[in-house]
Amino acid sequence: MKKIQDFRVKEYRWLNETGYLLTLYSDLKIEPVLPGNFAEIQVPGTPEVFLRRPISVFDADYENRSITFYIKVAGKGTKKLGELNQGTIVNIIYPLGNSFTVNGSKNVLVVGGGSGIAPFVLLADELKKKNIKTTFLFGARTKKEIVLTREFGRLGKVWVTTEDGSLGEQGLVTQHTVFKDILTFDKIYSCGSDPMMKAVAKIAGENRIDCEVSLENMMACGIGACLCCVTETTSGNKCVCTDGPVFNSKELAWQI
Amino acid sequence: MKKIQDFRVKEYRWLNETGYLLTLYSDLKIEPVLPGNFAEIQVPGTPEVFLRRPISVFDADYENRSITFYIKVAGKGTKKLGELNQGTIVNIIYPLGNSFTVNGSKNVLVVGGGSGIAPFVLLADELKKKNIKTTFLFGARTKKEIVLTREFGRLGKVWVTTEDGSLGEQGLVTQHTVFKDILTFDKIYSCGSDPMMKAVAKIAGENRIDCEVSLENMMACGIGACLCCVTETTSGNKCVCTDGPVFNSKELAWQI
Amino acid sequence: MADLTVKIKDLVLKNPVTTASGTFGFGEEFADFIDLNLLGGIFVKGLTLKPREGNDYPRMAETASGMLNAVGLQNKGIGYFISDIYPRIKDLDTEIIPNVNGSTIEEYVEVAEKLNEVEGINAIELNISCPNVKEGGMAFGVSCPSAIAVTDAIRKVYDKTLIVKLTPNVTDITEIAKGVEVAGADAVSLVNTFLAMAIDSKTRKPVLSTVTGGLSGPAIKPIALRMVWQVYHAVKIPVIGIGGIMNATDAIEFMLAGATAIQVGTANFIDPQVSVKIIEGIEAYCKEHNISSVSELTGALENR
Amino acid sequence: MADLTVKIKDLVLKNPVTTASGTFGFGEEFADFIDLNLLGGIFVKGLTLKPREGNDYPRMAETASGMLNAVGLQNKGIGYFISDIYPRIKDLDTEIIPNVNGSTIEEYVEVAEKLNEVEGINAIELNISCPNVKEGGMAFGVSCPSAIAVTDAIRKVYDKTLIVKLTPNVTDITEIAKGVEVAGADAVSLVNTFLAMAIDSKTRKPVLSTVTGGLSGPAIKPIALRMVWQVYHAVKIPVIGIGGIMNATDAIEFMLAGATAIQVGTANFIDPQVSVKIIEGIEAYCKEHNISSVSELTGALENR
Ligand SMILES: Cc1cc2nc3c(=O)[nH]c(=O)nc-3n(C[C@H](O)[C@H](O)[C@H](O)COP(=O)(O)OP(=O)(O)OC[C@H]3O[C@@H](n4cnc5c(N)ncnc54)[C@H](O)[C@@H]3O)c2cc1C
Ligand SMILES: Cc1cc2nc3c(=O)[nH]c(=O)nc-3n(C[C@H](O)[C@H](O)[C@H](O)COP(=O)(O)OP(=O)(O)OC[C@H]3O[C@@H](n4cnc5c(N)ncnc54)[C@H](O)[C@@H]3O)c2cc1C
Ligand SMILES: Cc1cc2nc3c(=O)[nH]c(=O)nc-3n(C[C@H](O)[C@H](O)[C@H](O)COP(=O)(O)O)c2cc1C
Ligand SMILES: Cc1cc2nc3c(=O)[nH]c(=O)nc-3n(C[C@H](O)[C@H](O)[C@H](O)COP(=O)(O)O)c2cc1C
Ligand code: FES
Ligand code: FES
Repeated sequence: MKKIQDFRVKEYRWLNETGYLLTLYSDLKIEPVLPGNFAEIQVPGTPEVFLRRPISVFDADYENRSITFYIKVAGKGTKKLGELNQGTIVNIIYPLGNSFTVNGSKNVLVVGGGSGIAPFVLLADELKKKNIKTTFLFGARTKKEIVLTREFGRLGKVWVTTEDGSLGEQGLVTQHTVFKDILTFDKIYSCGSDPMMKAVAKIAGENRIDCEVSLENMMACGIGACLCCVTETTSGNKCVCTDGPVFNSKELAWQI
Repeated sequence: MKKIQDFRVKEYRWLNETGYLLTLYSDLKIEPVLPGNFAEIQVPGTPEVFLRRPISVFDADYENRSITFYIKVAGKGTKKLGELNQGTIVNIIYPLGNSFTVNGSKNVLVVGGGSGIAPFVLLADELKKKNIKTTFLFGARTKKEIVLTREFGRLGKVWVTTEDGSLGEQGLVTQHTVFKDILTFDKIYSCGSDPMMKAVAKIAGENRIDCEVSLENMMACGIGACLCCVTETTSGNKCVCTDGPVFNSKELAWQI
Repeated sequence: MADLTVKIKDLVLKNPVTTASGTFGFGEEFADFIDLNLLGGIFVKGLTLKPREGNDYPRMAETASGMLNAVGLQNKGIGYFISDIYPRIKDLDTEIIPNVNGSTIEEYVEVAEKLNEVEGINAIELNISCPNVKEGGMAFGVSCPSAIAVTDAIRKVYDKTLIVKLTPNVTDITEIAKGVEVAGADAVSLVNTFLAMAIDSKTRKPVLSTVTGGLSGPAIKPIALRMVWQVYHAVKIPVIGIGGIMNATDAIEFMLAGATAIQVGTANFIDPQVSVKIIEGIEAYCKEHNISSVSELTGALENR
Repeated sequence: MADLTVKIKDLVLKNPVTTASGTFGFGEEFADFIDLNLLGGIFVKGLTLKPREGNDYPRMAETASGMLNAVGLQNKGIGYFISDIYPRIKDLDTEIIPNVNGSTIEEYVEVAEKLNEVEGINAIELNISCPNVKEGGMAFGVSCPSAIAVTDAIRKVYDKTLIVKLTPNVTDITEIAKGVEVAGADAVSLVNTFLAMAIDSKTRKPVLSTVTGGLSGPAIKPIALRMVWQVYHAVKIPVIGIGGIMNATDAIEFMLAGATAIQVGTANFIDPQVSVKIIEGIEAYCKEHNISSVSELTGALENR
């Protein structure tokens, strides 16, 4: 069930100049969160921010009643969320959206860029539980933007590409050598910029590999009420906040 | 000269549930402030507050580069100003408005109610410097609202009235026995609610005692640019922010 | 406890707090957050004769104390509403009020005719104020003759309570209100969104796919409040106040200005429980001010 | 460094950033905070033929991301301006542009005639959009024939650059803009404030002495931006953009939408140095985007 709940700021872990993990805790129990679910976070105390901000759930600790987000500073709201004092009340609506499907695959490739790696800890936990072999491929412009490789390393093999070659292979994610053996994978999950996901989906399509992508969109409500967040699918416009954010790339009306 | 300057929150001293002294400090020097001057304070970090808030200067410490305001919580802005963390930047425009005139009087009565006592520390300092005998009369609904009597006690005799009789004489300020000997005073200063100031001005007028009052008004700019803050005077509408806030009660087109 | 019921012609609302069309889906979206039965009414998402895909993405932009939307009346059509959606929500103990749209008068009329047959639906809101469609919508609402024409045509086929929703994008809203009153409207609701625009200075492009969109939220409240006050003094039918209502105080201001009931729109996105909080706040206000019936507030603005 | 000069008919502004009438006094009020010589121009407080006391107190109310004012053109009259005020500010190295008001066409004309004689004043702004006066003001600006009539009458007596300031309280602002263009306006400035209202739910009274007032500030920006964009595409004369401009990004958005220059209004109250910060911000934007002349920005909005 969707819930509106007050949390408090527990701690920050800054990963680089613009990316941080924000952990919130609550006195009440945490609702079960599935990999790919997101929350609508109310940004406290800024005149500039009017609406809530959609952010994927990075991790949830049910015992300690805490929930963690991986946030990249994109503008006013994500900046402010990185500057709160410990104990500040943060109201969130969660869990929202659908989730990645984890089924009979054996060997999956997880491709992420930027804040797109956010949903993959929960996903990888789930994959691990089901004994599905997981390979991560993360791309960024430069070394500094590649974060949390150690954490993901515990859940699978991690490959990296950077556009400037400062870490891992040089180039775009889709140029990585892992794609040479793409047919060894039977499922691809991807989250990141639209162009990246489209390129990944294209390769998946060409190789007939099932591919799920997690989309972003401008959202006002996050609960399917405003119809602001649509994306075009093969069966018409669908809401990213309720029918998504996870879509099978085949469903999307992407010109790829 | 009027100045726009960043200060930082130094400390709070809460006087009762809704009244506090807020002290700000600056790395730069403090502009000279006259008794009656006010500042336009920008309230940090609240979506609800759009404009600055006019607040009288309570005290200024030029050596320690700090400035103090006595603020009563009236709404969103004054509430927020009472909740800032130490070190928070607060931008103010000051010193604004005219000031009380301190001239050849010998024995003055200072009548204040609510946040209207704010300008009287600076005024009394000035009166003391000129060896003018000062009597304070403060009125409130109840005991709790009478604050800072010790501080004012150092600068002159302090009388108190409360409507419920919980401190000092019972009744309205203008019913206080000090008014029996009103002719011993040669000047009255007053700041508080409009009805209080009007009642005081009426007594002053009847007894031909010079009387200065400090007015409040809805202000957008505080510097005479918007013409929002007018009050009617015998010579037409005048801006409370530049022609005031201090007016001789004779000038005002008050129906008293 | 104060009597909170209000009447709009034959429509009785258990309290004056309803939710605005397009901001509350079909109610179900909010069932996890509030007890929908507490609401005075739910104005459901705009309906058209045929299914509509709405406008392209992006459809939303945030602005100072407000937002722009360019949804463009995406919906599955009146038929689907009646056969599939309404049955799911019809047992709620609150008034379900469809928002009726069309590109032509004939389309409007057909939708209204269909709704006239639906048992349990006691009122419709005729939307002649949508700024986000190329044909129909606001085009009908900005001119007095066309506002009258469409109201008149619907009045002929619709027997129950007919509410006409007005656009604020006009020189004189009282003129349109008086026109639709004469044409048979039982009430007017106002305002719909303001035609507005957002630009991204980095890409130098409009933010919305449609370039312009509709502005809603607290930014527009002072203008909406003025219009409600003007219209209240211009017509005899009830006025439903809409525009930037975020809390009970805002709602009460609209009632003092002349509203019989109010609609909560954009605020639902920020706090999905806000509508119920507003009901509670109005109750508390009535108690504090010794008001025995909330309808006493309507138009109770005093002179300065 | 980019060339920041812009031209409005014969009026040359050293940069597109000016201050809006009624929000910047006569400039002097800001001399402690900024070097007034840096500004593109100063639109001074509205002037009338005879002195005016303006409206009763209270004249101001704060709203979400905005404010209402009901000043009502308080000023000491055109004679006093020319004899006493202008001599104090005439040596500033910026354009001083008076804002001309009247209750009748004759009054407007007389003020304009007097200003036509003043050396150093190269332009006037004809205000047919003040919502806070009982006679004249916005009444002229909401109807096309009367907007044309007053522009036409002034054009006959005023030789220099004539800017007509439009009200947003109309159904179709392009119609009025086209009308005054034909009547001889050299430029249009928009928008003036929106007619709006605030109520105190505790006292149940209007906040303003005049009940309604004019809404300004960032709340109105999205609507103002849309109107500037519409008018830019409807007329050939330059457009001056006004409405909720708080920073350089806002100013650039107005220019992309079609503004040749912009006016900063309410923002001056919150930060008396904001106008100069906007100039610096525009300079930085030009540098970052390799723009050699700021006028390239005017109307440079791209398609999505
Ligand atoms: C389902 C979903 C999950 C997301 N998960 C994460 C996450 O885990 N971590 C994370 O850092 N970010 C995530 N995002 C993106 C995040 O919502 C935006 O970066 C954020 O809303 C920007 O707010 P702001 O106030 O900082 O930026 P603003 O100042 O509002 O805008 C800055 C820039 O960000 C763009 N932007 C604004 N809102 C959105 C939005 N809703 N989606 C995409 N771009 C936007 C604007 O167009 C603008 O270019 C997610 C978005 C969605 C829809
Ligand atoms: C020259 C001057 C000096 C002042 N000095 C002091 C001072 O030293 N200490 C102090 O506590 N207060 C002082 N005030 C009053 C103070 O400015 C208001 O209480 C404050 O602006 C209210 O802001 P808010 O956001 O808390 O209230 P809001 O939420 O904005 O409003 C709450 C109530 O306060 C009233 N109010 C709002 N603004 C003003 C205003 N400018 N003047 C009067 N009433 C207003 C509103 O009408 C409303 O009823 C002074 C006012 C002026 C004009
Ligand atoms: C996302 C969105 C969709 C809307 N869709 C409709 C609609 O379908 N029909 C309609 O009459 N009004 C629609 N509106 C207008 C609202 O019902 C309401 O009139 C407007 O938002 C002003 O109220 P507010 O400021 O409280 O949001 C929509 C508004 C928003 C924000
Ligand atoms: C207090 C105040 C007084 C104003 N007086 C005038 C005026 O005398 N003449 C005029 O043309 N516009 C006047 N205006 C309107 C502004 O010039 C401007 O058009 C409007 O405020 C919108 O811009 P903004 O949102 O940047 O403030 C006034 C606005 C305010 C807030
Ligand atoms: S954000 Fe409102 S429907 Fe998706
Ligand atoms: S507050 Fe603007 S003139 Fe006084």
